[in-house]
Amino acid sequence: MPVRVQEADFDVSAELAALRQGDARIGALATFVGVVRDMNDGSGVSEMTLEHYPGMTEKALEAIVIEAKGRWNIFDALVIHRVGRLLPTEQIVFVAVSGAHRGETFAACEFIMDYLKTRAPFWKREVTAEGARWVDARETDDTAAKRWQG
Amino acid sequence: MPVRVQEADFDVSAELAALRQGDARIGALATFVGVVRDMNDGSGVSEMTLEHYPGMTEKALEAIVIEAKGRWNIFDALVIHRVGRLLPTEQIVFVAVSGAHRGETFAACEFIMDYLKTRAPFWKREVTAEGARWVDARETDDTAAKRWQG
Amino acid sequence: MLKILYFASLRETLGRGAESLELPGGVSDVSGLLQLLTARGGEWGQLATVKNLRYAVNQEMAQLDSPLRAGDEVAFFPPVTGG
Amino acid sequence: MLKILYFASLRETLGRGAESLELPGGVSDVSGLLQLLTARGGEWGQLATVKNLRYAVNQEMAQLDSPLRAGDEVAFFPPVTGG
Repeated sequence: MPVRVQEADFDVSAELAALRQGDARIGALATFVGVVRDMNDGSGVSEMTLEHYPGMTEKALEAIVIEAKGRWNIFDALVIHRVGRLLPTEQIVFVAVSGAHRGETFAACEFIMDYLKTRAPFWKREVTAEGARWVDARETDDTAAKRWQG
Repeated sequence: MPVRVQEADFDVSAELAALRQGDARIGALATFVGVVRDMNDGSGVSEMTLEHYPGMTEKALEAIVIEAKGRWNIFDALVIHRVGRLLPTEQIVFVAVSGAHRGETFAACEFIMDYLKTRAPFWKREVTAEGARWVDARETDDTAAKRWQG
Repeated sequence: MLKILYFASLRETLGRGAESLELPGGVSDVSGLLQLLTARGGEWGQLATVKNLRYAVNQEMAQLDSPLRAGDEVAFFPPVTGG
Repeated sequence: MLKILYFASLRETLGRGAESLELPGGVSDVSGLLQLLTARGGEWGQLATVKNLRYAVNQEMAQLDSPLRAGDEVAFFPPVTGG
């Protein structure tokens, strides 16, 4: 399964080993880890809760991975996204892409993150000194996703 | 030290933890791992030896990291490059970039790899069924590096 | 029957995460369902005013004119913010 | 004295990785040193014919007209292929 939604943390080295499965055709692994920051939109963040739409989330992530595989000559991709309560410095999301050459793995990895940010049904609720708030979608994320179109 | 040249293997998770140092401003970690493939230019590769220019290599890598920090709003970067004898599926190189937002970490990570490929004095010697051979520089690497200029 | 789901800030405002509803005769698409729900008044008016409301039908992103049939799963939610 | 280094395929062809050389009077840049070395004949002719020969002076990439002074470390090598 190239896609996992889970409360548990993940270990990057172990996930990379599982993705590679000893495949000696692989020359390049591009990865991304998203992390909880202690600051967002000018307010200190003490914790965060991630809500998702079970079922649709996995479908949306799988569709993104399939689209990436269609666009670039890559071997495989893995997406792990955590849900539930998370504290600053905790890992939120992991994307890893394997391929023969680096250029295609970089592009596919960034594409998957950009599409995940705009197409996968996750919602962040932050706790700040001023209280709890739902995080607003960023226009920059829409702009990043639109780069890959047309 | 953001730059290391070593014979020993590295653990991606441990290196990421060391790079992060618990800094809660970090929201994004883009990384790249280069791996020995068992095939190159149509020939099976059974092993590889990496030669480097001690002293200049570290300076060249440090200069690349400094240039990346000047171009993008990132917090830190780490480059590890192995030398000596390596077998297929072994890790060769690791680049990791930390920042607040993903777009700048992706760009800086790819930039560092592209410049490393054309500016850091490493040379690969492959052992194939037809004998040992020095790997030729790729034109695609020059093209990739030139993207970042002017 | 339709299964209707609400997520995130919308779930909180409406005070529920899910409901089941007999598909009324005049309703044939997402737009019709939205009008029906909005007409409940009170906090339901927010469905008409919330910025960038998103809809999914059977777990696929949908449009206002996406058709609805008995048995469909319809979801309403704000723009996504994961990753 | 100049310290001269050779790497990779060049080191193998020339049969040495390093040498020390008194900087001759007429040599003031990388180009002059290359001519001097090439004039040794035999395998040294390769320094004139190798494709995309690279040079570094004191561990910085250099050009044919980069100046040389006594005490400099000069390196010759093929295009790099790490990563």
